[in-house]
Amino acid sequence: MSPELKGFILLSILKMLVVFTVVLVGVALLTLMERKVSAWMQNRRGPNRVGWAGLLQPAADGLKNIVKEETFPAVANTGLFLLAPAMAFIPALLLSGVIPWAAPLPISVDDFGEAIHAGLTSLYLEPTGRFISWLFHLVFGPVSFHGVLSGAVADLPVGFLFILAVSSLGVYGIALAGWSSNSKYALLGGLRSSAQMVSYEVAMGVSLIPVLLLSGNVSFSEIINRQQAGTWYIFPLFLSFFLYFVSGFAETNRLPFDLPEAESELIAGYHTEYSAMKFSMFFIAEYSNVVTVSAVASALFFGGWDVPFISVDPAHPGLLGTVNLGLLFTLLSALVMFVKTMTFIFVVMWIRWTLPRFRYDQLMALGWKVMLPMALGYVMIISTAIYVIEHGLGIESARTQSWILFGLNLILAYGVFGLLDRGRIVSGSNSRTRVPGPGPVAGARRVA
Amino acid sequence: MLLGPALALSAILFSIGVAGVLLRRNAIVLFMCIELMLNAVNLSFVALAQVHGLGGQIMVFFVMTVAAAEAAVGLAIILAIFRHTQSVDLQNINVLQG
Amino acid sequence: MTAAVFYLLGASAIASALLCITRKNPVSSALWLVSTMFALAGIYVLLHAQFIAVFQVLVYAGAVMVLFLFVIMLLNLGREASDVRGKPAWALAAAVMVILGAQFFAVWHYTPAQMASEQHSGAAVADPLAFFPNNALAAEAARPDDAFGALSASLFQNYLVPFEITSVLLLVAAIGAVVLAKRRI
Amino acid sequence: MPQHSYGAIPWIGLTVLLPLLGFLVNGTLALVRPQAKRVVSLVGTGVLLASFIVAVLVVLQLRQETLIGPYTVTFWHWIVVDTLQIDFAFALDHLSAVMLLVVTGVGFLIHVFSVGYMREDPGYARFFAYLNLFIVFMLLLVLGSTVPLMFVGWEGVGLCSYLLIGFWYEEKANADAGKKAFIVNRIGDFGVLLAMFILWTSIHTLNFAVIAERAPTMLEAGGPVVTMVTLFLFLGCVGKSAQIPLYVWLPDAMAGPTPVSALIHAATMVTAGVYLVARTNVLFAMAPLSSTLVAGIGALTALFAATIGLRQYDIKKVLAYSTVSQLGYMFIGVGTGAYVAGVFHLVTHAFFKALLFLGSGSVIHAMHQAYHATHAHEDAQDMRNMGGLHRYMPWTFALMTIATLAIAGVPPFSGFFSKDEILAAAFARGAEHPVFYLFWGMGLVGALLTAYYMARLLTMTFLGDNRTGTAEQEHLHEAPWVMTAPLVVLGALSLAGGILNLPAFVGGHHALETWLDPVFEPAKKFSQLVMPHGSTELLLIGGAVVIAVIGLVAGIRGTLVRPIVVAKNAPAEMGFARVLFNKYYIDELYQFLIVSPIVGLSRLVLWKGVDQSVVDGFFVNGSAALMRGLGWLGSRLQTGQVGVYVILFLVGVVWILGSVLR
Repeated sequence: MSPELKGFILLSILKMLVVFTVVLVGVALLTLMERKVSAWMQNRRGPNRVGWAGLLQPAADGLKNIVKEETFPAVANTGLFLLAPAMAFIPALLLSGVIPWAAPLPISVDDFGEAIHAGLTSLYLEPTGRFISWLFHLVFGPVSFHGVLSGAVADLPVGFLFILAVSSLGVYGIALAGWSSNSKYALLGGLRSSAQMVSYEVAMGVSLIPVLLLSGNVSFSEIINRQQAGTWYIFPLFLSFFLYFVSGFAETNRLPFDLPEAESELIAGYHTEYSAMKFSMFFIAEYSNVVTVSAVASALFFGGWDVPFISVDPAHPGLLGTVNLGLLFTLLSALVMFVKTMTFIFVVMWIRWTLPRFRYDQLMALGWKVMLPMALGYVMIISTAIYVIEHGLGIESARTQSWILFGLNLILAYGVFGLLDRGRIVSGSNSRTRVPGPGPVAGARRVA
Repeated sequence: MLLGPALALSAILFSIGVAGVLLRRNAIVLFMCIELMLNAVNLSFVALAQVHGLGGQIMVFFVMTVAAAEAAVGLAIILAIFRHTQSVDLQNINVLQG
Repeated sequence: MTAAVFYLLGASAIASALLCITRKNPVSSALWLVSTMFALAGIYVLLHAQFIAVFQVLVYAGAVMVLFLFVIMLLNLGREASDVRGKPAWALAAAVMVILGAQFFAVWHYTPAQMASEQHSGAAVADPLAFFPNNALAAEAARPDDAFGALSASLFQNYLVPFEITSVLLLVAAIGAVVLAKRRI
Repeated sequence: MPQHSYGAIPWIGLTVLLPLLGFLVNGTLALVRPQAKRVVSLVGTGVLLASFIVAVLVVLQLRQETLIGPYTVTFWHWIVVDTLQIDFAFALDHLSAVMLLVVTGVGFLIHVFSVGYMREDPGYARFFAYLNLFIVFMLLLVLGSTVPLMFVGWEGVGLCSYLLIGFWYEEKANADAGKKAFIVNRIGDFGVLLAMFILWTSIHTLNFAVIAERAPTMLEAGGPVVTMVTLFLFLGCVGKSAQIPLYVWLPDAMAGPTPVSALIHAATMVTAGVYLVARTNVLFAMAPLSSTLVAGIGALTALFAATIGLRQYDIKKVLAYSTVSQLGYMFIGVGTGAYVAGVFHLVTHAFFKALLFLGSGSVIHAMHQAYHATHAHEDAQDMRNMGGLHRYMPWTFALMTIATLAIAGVPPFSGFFSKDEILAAAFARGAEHPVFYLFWGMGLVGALLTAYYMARLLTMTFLGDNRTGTAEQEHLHEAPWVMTAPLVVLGALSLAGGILNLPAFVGGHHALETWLDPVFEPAKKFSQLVMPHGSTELLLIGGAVVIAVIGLVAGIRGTLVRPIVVAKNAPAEMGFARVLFNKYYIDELYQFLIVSPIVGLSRLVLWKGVDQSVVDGFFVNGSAALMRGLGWLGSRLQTGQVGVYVILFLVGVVWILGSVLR
């Protein structure tokens, strides 16, 4: 095993540790955030007993879940019942491994032991540094790395297709949980979730095709580079983002699409029979999926770790200047990515506490009769537009192309939202009472 | 490269699929065994694509499409049959007897 | 190392497939089949077909098998007696497996070198890869960064008509499935 | 070098396009608004007039051109297969120019006549659509530069003929007559096709001009190939021009409206055969055997049809047999090598026969109206019901008299010159082949009979006492001017048509012959015809005139002396007259010899024997029975158990794989 490969593996392990730790801790904190946000929206205070402003509440919850008794339904299929939470949990966490959380970092280290020694020496930890360096050599031998370290744990060439593929596996956990519990409510939840997720997966996949068309690639790093050179894809592909985000709600079983759980109808749907840590694994999976959806949305449509107005590519200078890749910039970009992701997570929660739940047939009708045709039509329009812009008008500049497409999107968005809304939301929910007309009959027709 | 082992694996998986078809009476499991066989064939396509070019991989796409179509229609048929006989056991499905 | 991973995945695939056909519970069977498919997806990566691997997971594991599972759950199967046939069927299955396996192993002897030399009228060929005409494309496919481009170019140029026909097939299947499932036949 | 402009010649396509336009308009009207008769009349006759004007302009331009050989106007490449390239092109030479004028001119007059004649008919628009379409095809036939294009016209006129014969298709007899014409013509078309194939394989061209160029060098004069080609071509002519033995359809074709008889079955379509022989004159000149056969068939037909004409009572039937007979004369002409004489007779015949038909049409019109007024159901075409009509229809009588004198060959009417020239040519050819003296003699007898039956027709119709009936007499009157005017024009042409080709002894200089000379020049290399001169010529002419006069006088006297009984009371004919009245029982003979055996064969052998017992019994039912048996065996395998099928399937797979792998 060459030192280079060893260095790659070592750094990947490091990245894994960092990412999974951060994600898991973050997910724990998200439960708190959810409760705080909901409290804020309902004019309450939220958890504030454990720790400062309730910051230790997640730890307390976790402790409780670990020490609680595990219950088993009497005639449950034991093996599958145990397998289900894991099958929900694993794909959810797997996804965080391919998302670029920060700008790539150029590293040139010949000997990691020496590097650690040097680093610790600079902190006046001379004996400790020497010991660690010696230990390192003893365990790994010579370890080196030269090149650009990706901001993702694994920068796959298949990019967001991997996200689509693995996120579609989350349904197994839910479906199996529902089936193996041998409970009516759980089974209904499981059935609902498998139908719902398979349905919305289609719309989600199709809604991401315009991104592929515009970037000409599926790998995250390439898509982010394109967005740096041009504009964030939210502008030229606004409707695509909209479709993706709505499908994302359905994929993560969040309100307004949380039919598989649906407390008021199915008690808690597929995880009715689960308790203790297995229950909390479903929870972690769900929040982890929310994080993934938000992160993918920011990576594909909001430039990922791209710091606005600052460019790393001298060929495409940013408004505020051009910087070199480096540790500082990587940290900055990680912060930017974090902010973007958190914004979307907040939006997800915001919507949860704003919109009511769909009825099941409405949900399926929306998925198959609205989202999918819209996504397909959008793919056709965008591909035609790109072809016309590139070959018909002969415009090469990515920025100009984007702004032309943005104009097109504005027109389309106006049409789509006008169609979907039919004078209910955008024009104000109380507009129907203000309809001028001869009498209640005309008003009723307008509502229908 | 791994062409030989991949083809061998494909052969074994295919045989297992065939054995499954012989062994089971449940129509849905039968379908799954057929999917297994299709997967085995896909494996040989991918393995040979290393030598013969991308045509093999393209063929896998088509096989997947056909498999998806087959699964959709097949399962719909099974649903329809189940409504009739309240069973998916092949022994109960013999109205085609000559 | 690649070989080691391959044999590991291969063994897992075979084991899963065997379990798939022998588990009496249809849900277990389906899950073991999913496991087989995962192993195959891993093998596809080893065979330089990352995209096939992704689509294997996306289409087979993510859609087709979910559909199977859905139907099994919808019909609430697997709660009654086993559907595995009796001893004669086992014997027959074993016999067929052995015979078919033997026959396929005979095919396995067709290594690239042998195929190349057969096409080249008997003369031994040093590098079979140099012989096959589509070798350039194969090399292209092996390069991970442009695999997608080469594959799509091939799909949308050389295989455009089959591609379109497949799309029609899918449409027909979708309509057929809806009609079949909807009406009382 | 300034570009030579050909004046009106490139517009020749208009002559076809305009009637086509008329057909489309009238056809549409026939489907959409059949009652719009005024528009139909204007369009139907207008396009013909325009076409005629264009034709006149074209021919005037042709007079000024000096180039020998056809002027070809190519529109598009029609059939292109390997070396076979056939253009959709019109070829204008002096021969087709003559035909062009005759078709459009006489066609126009007959169209005008039809406006009056068909006025009351519910199928008015349809009739004019068909007539226009006929003109289109006739012009294609005349102008087509290649044999296939000519054949399109050839078939097209056949189609129009069929449509128009069966115009009143509600009566089965009319529809049957149409079918008869169509089927009999198929026999001849088969000959034209074969001739075309042989031409292509032997001289690799189907263009008339190129044929005339290549045939003398590439084919052996008098050889088997050229003889075969000409015989097959002549088979087509026999069918189209109603010669023995395929003449039977033409008398039946009188079932159509009278203008149709005048246009298609007297003036234009039936002369297509003569035109074809004249067009391929080189080939016929190279095949003396065929030429002799042409002349012989012509002579036989001329005499044979004339005898039948003696004892017919239907006015149109008489004219029909007369047409067959006159066509025979034309074939004597072209068969003898006197192509100009044949074409000349074609032209004059077009004039006077059209006049005769239209005059008879006028008579029938009057008779029909008279019977219609009194609600009588008598035959309006039977001459025994007429008589003394000259009192009621003086114009028609006068014009019919002119036409009769013309067809009888009395100088100075047009028929005299043309018929005389043909007979003189036959006589001249007799010096080479004595058999032509026989043809000449038959022609002479035919001329006598012609004069006789025409005089009989005239007498029975217009002279003597009227036999129509007392109530009907007051309804008999002259036709409206729209019908009489074309008669007057045609009468003038019949009277003066002779000046087209005035012979030297009356001071003419053979204008038509000079005009047509470029077309028939190549043929002269193979058969030079020395026309009689001086006293021989005068003697021949004198004899012909005497015969014509004898025939006329005998005809008038013979008809007047005997009382004529009205058709419904008429006794059956006796003796040889009965044979003639029944047209020598030729139709019955055909029925007995050809139709019945074919029907019997089809019914007994092909239908009952082959189809019912072999095909149905053995193959169809037998295979069904076999399959049922096999199916019964196979259905034993159908257990309905998928497992069994899978096992069988696998056995097959293992077997096949094993056999492939060894």
